[in-house]
Amino acid sequence: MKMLINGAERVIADALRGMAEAHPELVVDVDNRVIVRRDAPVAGKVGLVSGGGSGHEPLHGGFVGPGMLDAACPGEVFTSPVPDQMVRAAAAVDSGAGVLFIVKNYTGDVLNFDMAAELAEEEGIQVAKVLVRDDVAVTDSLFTAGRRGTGATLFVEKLAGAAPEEGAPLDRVTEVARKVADCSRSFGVALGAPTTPAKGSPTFDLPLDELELGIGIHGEPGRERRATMTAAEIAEAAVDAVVEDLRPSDPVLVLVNGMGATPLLELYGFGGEVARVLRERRVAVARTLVGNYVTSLDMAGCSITLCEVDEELLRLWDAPVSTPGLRWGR
Amino acid sequence: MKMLINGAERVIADALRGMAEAHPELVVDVDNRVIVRRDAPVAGKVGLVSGGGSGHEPLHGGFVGPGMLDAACPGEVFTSPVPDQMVRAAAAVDSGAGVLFIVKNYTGDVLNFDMAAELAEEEGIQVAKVLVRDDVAVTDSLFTAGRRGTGATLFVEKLAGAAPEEGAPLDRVTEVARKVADCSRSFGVALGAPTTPAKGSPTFDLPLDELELGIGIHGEPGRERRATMTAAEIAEAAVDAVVEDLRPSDPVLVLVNGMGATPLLELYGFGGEVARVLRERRVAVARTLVGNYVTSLDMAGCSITLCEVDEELLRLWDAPVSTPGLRWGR
Amino acid sequence: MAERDAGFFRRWLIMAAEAVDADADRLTGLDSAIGDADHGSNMRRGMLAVAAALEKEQPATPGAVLLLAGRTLVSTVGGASGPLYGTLLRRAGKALADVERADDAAVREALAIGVDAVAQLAGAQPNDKTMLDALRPAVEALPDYAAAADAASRGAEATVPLRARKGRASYLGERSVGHMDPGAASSALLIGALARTAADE
Amino acid sequence: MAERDAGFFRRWLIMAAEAVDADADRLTGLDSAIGDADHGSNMRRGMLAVAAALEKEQPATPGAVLLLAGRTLVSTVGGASGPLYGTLLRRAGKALADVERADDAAVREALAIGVDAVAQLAGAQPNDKTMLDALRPAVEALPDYAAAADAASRGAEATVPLRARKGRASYLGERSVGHMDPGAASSALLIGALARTAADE
Ligand SMILES: Nc1ncnc2c1ncn2[C@@H]1O[C@H](COP(=O)(O)OP(=O)(O)O)[C@@H](O)[C@H]1O
Ligand SMILES: Nc1ncnc2c1ncn2[C@@H]1O[C@H](COP(=O)(O)OP(=O)(O)O)[C@@H](O)[C@H]1O
Ligand SMILES: [Mg+2]
Ligand SMILES: [Mg+2]
Ligand SMILES: [Mg+2]
Ligand SMILES: [Mg+2]
Repeated sequence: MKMLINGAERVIADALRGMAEAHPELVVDVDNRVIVRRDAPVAGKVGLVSGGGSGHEPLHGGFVGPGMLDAACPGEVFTSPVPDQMVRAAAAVDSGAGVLFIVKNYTGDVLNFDMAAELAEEEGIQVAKVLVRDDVAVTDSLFTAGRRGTGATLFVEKLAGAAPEEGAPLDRVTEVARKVADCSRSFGVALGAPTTPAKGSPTFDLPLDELELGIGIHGEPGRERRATMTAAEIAEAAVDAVVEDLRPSDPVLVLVNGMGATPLLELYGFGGEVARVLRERRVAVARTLVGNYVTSLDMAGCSITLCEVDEELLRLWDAPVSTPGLRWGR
Repeated sequence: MKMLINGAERVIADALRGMAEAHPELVVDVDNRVIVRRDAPVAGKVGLVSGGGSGHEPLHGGFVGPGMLDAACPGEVFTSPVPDQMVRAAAAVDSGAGVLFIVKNYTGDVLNFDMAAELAEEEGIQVAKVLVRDDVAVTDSLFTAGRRGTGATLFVEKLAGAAPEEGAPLDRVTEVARKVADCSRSFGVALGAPTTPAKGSPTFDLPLDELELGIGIHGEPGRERRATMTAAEIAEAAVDAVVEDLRPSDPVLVLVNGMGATPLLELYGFGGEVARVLRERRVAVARTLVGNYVTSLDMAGCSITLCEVDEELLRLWDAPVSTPGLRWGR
Repeated sequence: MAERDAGFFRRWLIMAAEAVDADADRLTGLDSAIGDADHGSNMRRGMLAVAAALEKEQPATPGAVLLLAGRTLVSTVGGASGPLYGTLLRRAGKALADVERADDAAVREALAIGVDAVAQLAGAQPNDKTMLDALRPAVEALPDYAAAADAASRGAEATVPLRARKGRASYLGERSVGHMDPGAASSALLIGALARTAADE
Repeated sequence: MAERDAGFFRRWLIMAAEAVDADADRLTGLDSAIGDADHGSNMRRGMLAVAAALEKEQPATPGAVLLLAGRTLVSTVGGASGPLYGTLLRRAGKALADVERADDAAVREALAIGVDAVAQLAGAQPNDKTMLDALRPAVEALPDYAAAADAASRGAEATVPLRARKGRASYLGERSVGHMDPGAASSALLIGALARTAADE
């Protein structure tokens, strides 16, 4: 598989250099792999830090900016960053009001952020953590690694990121983040596998007439392989999987997310089907976002995430945000 | 090739339905295939209309909104829309101040927009036209179809789109659009071919160790096939091709554009190389935009567009814009 | 000399629609090699719309049939081929005015006017590797319909070695050599249907 | 009973780095089947950093070697394997404190403490299809280094039929059956290098 790179080992450093060129409003520390908004730490403001493996862009680095994250730590492709990055990010954004770590629920991310939290607290930084685990394709049980964190990360980062702008202190911001994480569910579908720089070929083989249901964002195969389905059928399967688990009574935010290589044209068509199925299931839609936001390199496919919102969360969603990947209202 | 669709003949209608669901700020006429900002016609404001084949999203429909287009006409995939759509769009956005058609230079687009302009003028709408022809891979000569319109379309739509917000009348808006078109050049590279719904398989075959230089945005092969190059080498080839043709003395806007299936991670890395080469060639960069803006379905690859800007054009670039695909400053 | 009524032109265009429908994938394949892989679906969409419109409106004169067909192509095809084929039929239709029947000299004359209009609109010269390379020799061979069909086929074949100077294929430069022009191929289908319609009389 | 100095542990980890470097593609391939296709590059990056750090800092005691190696893994690997292998070596290093030489009973004891720490950190049980399924039997076979290497290999093999309950492979449910756990495979490489280092003495 061809890639637009200079070599597998240079991918992250090169990308960070490019981010630095394109986004003067961010401070991109290429050597230490930390992306921080230029005006950090913002006096009196709780700092939001996230991070994870690379390959999901614009998540997380593209969500750094006013109204969302204060810093992000990009790991190697599909590999959790290391504690050193997270501690550095926390130190860079802490104004004394404390820092919230937003962590997608993967063993690696959890362990590394835990170590970082310990180290940051030793340095006198108050740290809270929230786990994102929204993927209903994974059985949630005490005896397993638990549900993966996927599309809901965008909702947690956006909604919790809006809270400090309203003056919320660390415990309140953490509460918002937990609430969003609790009220969000996702389901993903792959039409093709991504190619990682390290492997150089697709991470799994998918015949032309089959697709994978219940995939994650790391090129892992899904729970089930099926004969090709129409966009309408996929929307039904995905919406039903999410709605049966979430059982929303309030309106929802809808993220119709592309995995990287699915054209926006198709994604909008799929989004139309998602809207139809939600209407049929009598789920009210408050807002819809369509695009490539939580990706898996060049995976073909899509995911949907629903987040049930009350008035407060809807207000936080509509609040201004100004990041490379998500921007409105100001 | 699998697609996230309900059938090739339904792709455009389905996508428009999805756009309507996601963007209440737009009026999407699914039957007549016209996308109009909801508050059109804006009193006293020159109307900007563009359009072209679908498959290049967010171009053009995703660029409808305050500060950019007033309406867009999506054709079938890679097929110019028909005059009926353009006339309808012009009628919907004309406040009496006239309408500018922004046309990418393809035989089909030119002929259809020409017919539409005639018809619209018969209906009493004042129409001006600007042709975008920025692709330096195509030899510019009177005896050929001339240069293709590609990435520069974004610059023309954004900069000309900002002019009416400053109160510019039709001739002034047209002048800005011409100036932007004249000052912009592009060059594109494919790492893989796109798959159109009509064909259902990649539009050309590209061996694993080769790439195409000088491609357009319609799945056509390029001018030249080469052995795989690094991102650095591709950036050198692309920047040199553009700079030698444009010979800019003023600073430039840089669009580092993904063709659809190239991960943002790679695109940023490529953008870093583009910035390096521009520095080496002593071209000053005013602003950089990195992302999938003028795409070719799920083509893997990238293009760069440079637009030489004076103070006026830079001011128009920084002016607020609020569309699904491009948004800042308000 | 045979005279042709509205039914003749209607039958021609319906037969042409069937031929295009059956060969759409081949046309798209040709367009895939040196264009953007849509000519088959463009022509199918347009010609099926033409057939439907003719069915519905049943225009009474040859000129009205061609005008309706041309307008329908313009309004449904898009791309380069929509305005070009649309112009061909509209101008030919206009040339026939409102006569009830046209003799084969008038048919030839009308189509020649249409072809000239296409050439002017598109600015294409002979051997630019376009639909004109099939259309022009065909019209010149009229009123011998069989010879016209043959000329159109040979004209399309003859585009293979050409380097394109117009249309999308021109972007490929030298690489456009060795492929048949999709528009010339669809023109051969249209003229082939015309000859079969005449033979059926 | 043999005594092991800092040089022994340094030689072990450098040999392990070579083994991981040579087998990185296989490890990534295993991770591709039931994970995210990065275990080989993760371990290569980490172990090469360990070898470089040991070369540069030349720690004087067994404990210091293991601590440095563990810290380096934590700071360079990321993912699940970074904190886990990092914890294994750091805890084992701490257990050896600052003795100049450790006898094989002490080595076994220190590694057992490290493995227990990994199990606790990761919450994994035997047969959850993780690195522990190779590490635990290996440590139990010590101080017989050859037997430990053998046990680690067999432990890794034995993960093939298991259904994963921890780590990314658990997301696959039944589909994780039939593949070797990549972490168990890298553990077998580490223990294999340990046995070869001991045999070289
Ligand atoms: N300037 C032109 N003059 C004559 N024919 C042209 C011209 N440009 C394109 N064509 C014809 O149109 C055909 C392509 O039609 P089609 O694929 O439907 O449109 P598009 O090129 O817009 O995708 C070409 O094969 C050629 O025969
Ligand atoms: N909870 C756990 N307990 C023990 N080992 C684990 C656990 N989770 C993962 N592992 C080990 O880590 C290995 C994967 O490492 P690696 O691929 O480097 O990290 P990641 O899973 O984050 O991509 C697995 O093969 C497994 O042996
Ligand atoms: Mg990983
Ligand atoms: Mg076309
Ligand atoms: Mg075409
Ligand atoms: Mg892994």
